Amino acid sequence: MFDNFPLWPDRASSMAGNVDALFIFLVIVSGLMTLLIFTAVVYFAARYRYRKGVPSEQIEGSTPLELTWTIIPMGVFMVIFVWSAVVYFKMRTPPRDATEVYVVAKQWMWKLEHAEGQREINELHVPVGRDVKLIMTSQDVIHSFYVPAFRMKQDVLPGRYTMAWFRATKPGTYHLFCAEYCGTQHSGMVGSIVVMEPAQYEAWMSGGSGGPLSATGEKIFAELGCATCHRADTQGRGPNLQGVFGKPVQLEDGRMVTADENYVRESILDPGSKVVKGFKPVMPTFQGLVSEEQLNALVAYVKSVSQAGAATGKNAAASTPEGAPGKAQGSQVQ
Amino acid sequence: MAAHTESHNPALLHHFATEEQQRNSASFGMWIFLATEVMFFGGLFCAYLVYRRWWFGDFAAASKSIDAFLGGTNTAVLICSSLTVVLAIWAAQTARRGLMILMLVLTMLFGLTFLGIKGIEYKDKFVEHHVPGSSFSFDHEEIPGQPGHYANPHHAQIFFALYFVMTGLHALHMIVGLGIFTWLLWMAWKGRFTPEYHTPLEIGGLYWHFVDIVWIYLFPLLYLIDRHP
Amino acid sequence: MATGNIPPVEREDYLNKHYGVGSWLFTTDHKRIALLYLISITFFFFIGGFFALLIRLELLTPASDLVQADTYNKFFTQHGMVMVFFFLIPSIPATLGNFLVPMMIGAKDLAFPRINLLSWYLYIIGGIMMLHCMVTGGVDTGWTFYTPFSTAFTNTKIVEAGLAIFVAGFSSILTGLNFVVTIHRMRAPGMTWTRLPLFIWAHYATSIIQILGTPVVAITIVLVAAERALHLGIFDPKLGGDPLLFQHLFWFYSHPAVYIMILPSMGVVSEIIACFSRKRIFGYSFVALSSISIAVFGFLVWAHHMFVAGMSVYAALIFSLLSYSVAVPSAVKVFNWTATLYKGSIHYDAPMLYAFGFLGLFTIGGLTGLFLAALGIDVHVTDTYFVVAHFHYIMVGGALMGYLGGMHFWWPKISGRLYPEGWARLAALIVFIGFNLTFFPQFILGYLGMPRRYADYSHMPEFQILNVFSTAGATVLGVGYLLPMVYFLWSMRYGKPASDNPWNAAGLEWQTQSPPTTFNFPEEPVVTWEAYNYDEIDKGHKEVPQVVG
Amino acid sequence: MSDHSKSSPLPTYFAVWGALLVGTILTYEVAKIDLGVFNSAVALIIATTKALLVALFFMHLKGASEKLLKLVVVSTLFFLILLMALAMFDYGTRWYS
Repeated sequence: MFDNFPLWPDRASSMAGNVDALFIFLVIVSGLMTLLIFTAVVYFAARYRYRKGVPSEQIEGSTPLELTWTIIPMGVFMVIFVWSAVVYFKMRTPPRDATEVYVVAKQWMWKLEHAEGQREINELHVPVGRDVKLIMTSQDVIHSFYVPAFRMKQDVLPGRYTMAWFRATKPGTYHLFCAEYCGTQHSGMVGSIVVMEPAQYEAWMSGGSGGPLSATGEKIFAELGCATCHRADTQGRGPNLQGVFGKPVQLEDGRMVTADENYVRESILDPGSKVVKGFKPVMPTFQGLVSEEQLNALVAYVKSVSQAGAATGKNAAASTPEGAPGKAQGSQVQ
Repeated sequence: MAAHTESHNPALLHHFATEEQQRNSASFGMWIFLATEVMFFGGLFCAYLVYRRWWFGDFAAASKSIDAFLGGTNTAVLICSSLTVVLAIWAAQTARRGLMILMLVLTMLFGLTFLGIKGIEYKDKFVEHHVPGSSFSFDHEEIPGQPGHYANPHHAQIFFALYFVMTGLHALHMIVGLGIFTWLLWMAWKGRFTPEYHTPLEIGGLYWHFVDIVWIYLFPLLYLIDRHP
Repeated sequence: MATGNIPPVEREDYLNKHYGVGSWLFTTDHKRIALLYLISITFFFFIGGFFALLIRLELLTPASDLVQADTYNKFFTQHGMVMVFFFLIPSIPATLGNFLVPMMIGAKDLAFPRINLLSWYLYIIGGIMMLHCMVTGGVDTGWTFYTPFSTAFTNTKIVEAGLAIFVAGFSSILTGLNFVVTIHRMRAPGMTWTRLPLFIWAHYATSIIQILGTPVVAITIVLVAAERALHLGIFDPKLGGDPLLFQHLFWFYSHPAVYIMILPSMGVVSEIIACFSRKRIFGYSFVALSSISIAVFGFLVWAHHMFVAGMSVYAALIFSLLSYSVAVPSAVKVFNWTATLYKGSIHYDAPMLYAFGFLGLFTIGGLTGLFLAALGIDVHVTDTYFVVAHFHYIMVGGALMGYLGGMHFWWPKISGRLYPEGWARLAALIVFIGFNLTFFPQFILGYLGMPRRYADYSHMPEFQILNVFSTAGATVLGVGYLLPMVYFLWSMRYGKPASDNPWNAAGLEWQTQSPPTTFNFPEEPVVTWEAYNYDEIDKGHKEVPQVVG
Repeated sequence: MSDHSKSSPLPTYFAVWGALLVGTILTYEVAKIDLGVFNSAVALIIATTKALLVALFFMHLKGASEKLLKLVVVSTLFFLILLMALAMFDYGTRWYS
């Protein structure tokens, strides 16, 4: 699989070609620039080397020349900038209907969970030709999800989600690295991405799982008693979550936010910070009560009730008494 | 100014050509140092700005728990001390040694008053468990203007962390300033300052005024985020 | 071309005026303080170099077999911290700058000689703290201190290392402050701004960064220490903080810090190229202005270190765009140096060889910077060996080449002796070859995807061959760096005495004796000529420069 | 520098002192009125005015014979605002991606 002495990395994603093209362009541009400067230096150094009795000729400078070599590089730089920004925006905009994989990084391993429910450690199986969106967070320090063959890298931060996406184009096994220094076994935080033909992938997927992630999320949703307030009608003390995901939400203080993964996450961990208009800040925090994996499942669940419309929403509500979890803080009177 | 006055004044250092060059160098050096100080506090102001925008309500609630009257009094105290500093320099310029010493003493008294009031404020915060750390607590504090909405203690702790670092650093500058003014007072007592030579007084004054300016910003930013009932 | 006129009799100079340890430790003479700095930064250079060598040895084989991962992590952290804060940042400003800034503008000393001495003591205190920290356990966060790893996870001595850097930072601020005031207030009559040597312009620009950038990293370190001790939450996402804020504050200084390292080198190279091509610098005002614009634009680009860090894409866009603004003045400088060679009368003495080396390596380093500023490529190559190679081309290839070139150029002035020219040329060649062998393979490694700060790459043995090249190069490079130290020391005793102006150079510093007296000039010089008036010098001078083979 | 001027600077000093005290009381009282987002703006405007008064009259920036000191102040503030503005640009646009 790996050659002994490669000089070019594998090109195994839809993005790799874009990055390589830009890279080659830059190599040519800077190669020409280097050649120009080196040739000039070497030629001048040889041609105008010290000879007895031949004095140097004084040239003060030349404004047109200065302007030329200010403006031409500026122009070249702008071309590079625009091109690279276009590539960057492609990298940073996940396609809408991508398959989702939740990634939890911790010192020093990658925990990956498919939306379909398969869990993997330090290994990710994906099919060729399908868009895969990674929803990533870290349990401890900053890590970085790096797959050189996909030309893809994204830091994974604690306390929030960062996103990345790719579409694999070539079956094979590719390196997965942690690229942000994360402590002692940083160099051990490596894994592989296994890209499979769709048929093979289906076979692998059918290898069994505990059901889709959203189902796990639904179970947790019920266990934590969330459904008491977040009811499938307008009578709940909390907003109805159906159809909410991905839509703009107006907050109590007038701000508008999009109900994306990070908003759902923040609303679970720090419910008081962005309360939806028309509701009271009565929801307790779940900080420290749910693990990163459970959070992911909850996010997946909230997403699923938005996508499926009202169909999956009506679950056995009121199964647990309201306000079961929460911060049991004895209020300190001052 | 080609008037060569060297060897007349013992305060003229040998590597300077003229007294004017020496004085200009010293005051310019102080201004550059103050530029450094601006950026030193600037990092903190930047952090403050970021979190104030993120956690505005929590910051407002935390800010309300500080005694703004004490902060306001301290602002007035510092402003008075700035006045006494310029008066001390004026006294030196007009050869009023007694007045100069009086003004320097007053400046230091104002400085000590400031630190004393600051101490009361810190003590209050300590008693209320508002000092960040293991004993920190800020539960059930309502966010101003949002009844029933309580501040997140974690976010309030960030406010208090910034409050203590910023005012603490400011207080440290006050203490250094008092040290400088003790030295200036001693020099003034010894009669070293004349209408022609009082550069240390001027650059010491620049430092003192700068510390005053920092406080002029700290007061509204930390004490008055959201005070209306 | 060095002309070795033996000075008449033993003259009084700054070296022999006073004797004894006390005369050095309590000196306020900028030249003696420069030498104190020279000794101390050389010491730290070899400590940092020692770590570098250990790093390269470990990477010779894929497995982490020489040392454990935690030891390796300390190696690269301490290599970075020592080299950045205790060698590169003080390197040229504190030694050559300290020595030459007053002399070049015709002053007796810096404006604040005692503050100058204080800044050396601060440097030494910081250095001792850093040494103590390394001996008693060390640090393993990388020189970048990223939170929350540094504040909440590592068990190593962050606070002590941070404090060491804090103290050394103030030393750097005071040096910058001293330079700015000196350049504004202490210029000799006739030394107008347009007559200033480019070395001075470069140091002026450097000082701006030291004054305005350093305090920000200082306060950031204070916050890290406070966060670590009290769990304030300022950088901890669990408590409502943002780890990216640390990165913003850190890079606000640490990106411009690169220009603290490279700008003085550019100043040195301008002096050398003018002298050894016997020409005025082509486009003097553009070269001078580009130093200032590098310093100013350098503050606008910091977040290009954070394109994959989770920053807003729009911010990434702005910072990428701004990053090119700093590339333009750098390119302008390179073009102007090249144009200066045109129709010159070029001598190949050792300093000029270093300047050529600088030109080549800085060009490559600068151009690879374009790759990193380009958003789409940066995503792939950031945090890989591509970055490592790039910044070594700038900071070692550029800054260190300039430093060595400057040391050779002004050594006769500093020591009053000539170094052995043949050895010096050999060393320049060895450094150049060793450097490229060490770091060029790392560009390829980086594009292949080898992440930096990996103790162990046994999962990807295909990276070994390039790593072997790199380690081999490092050995050559090590020899290249030892050589100058040996022959400089040798020359202090056995070198031929240098004349006052062995290169027939134009600067004011060459118009006084070698080594200079305590106050530099017998009487205050009056300047009536432009910088780099080599035409007038070569016309007016009786002695024609000779090439010493 | 002010010591070159013939007339006594004392009236100016006391006037500035008075203005600063008034500014302090003003900022304290205004904070009690609900002006919405303008509370912060007003507080900063008053603070900046006070800071300018101190810098111009007490620190003699106004009477400084050369433009150099003003340049130092302006460029320092420029870099300070740069630090805040560019950092805030990231925070302001982060959630739109």
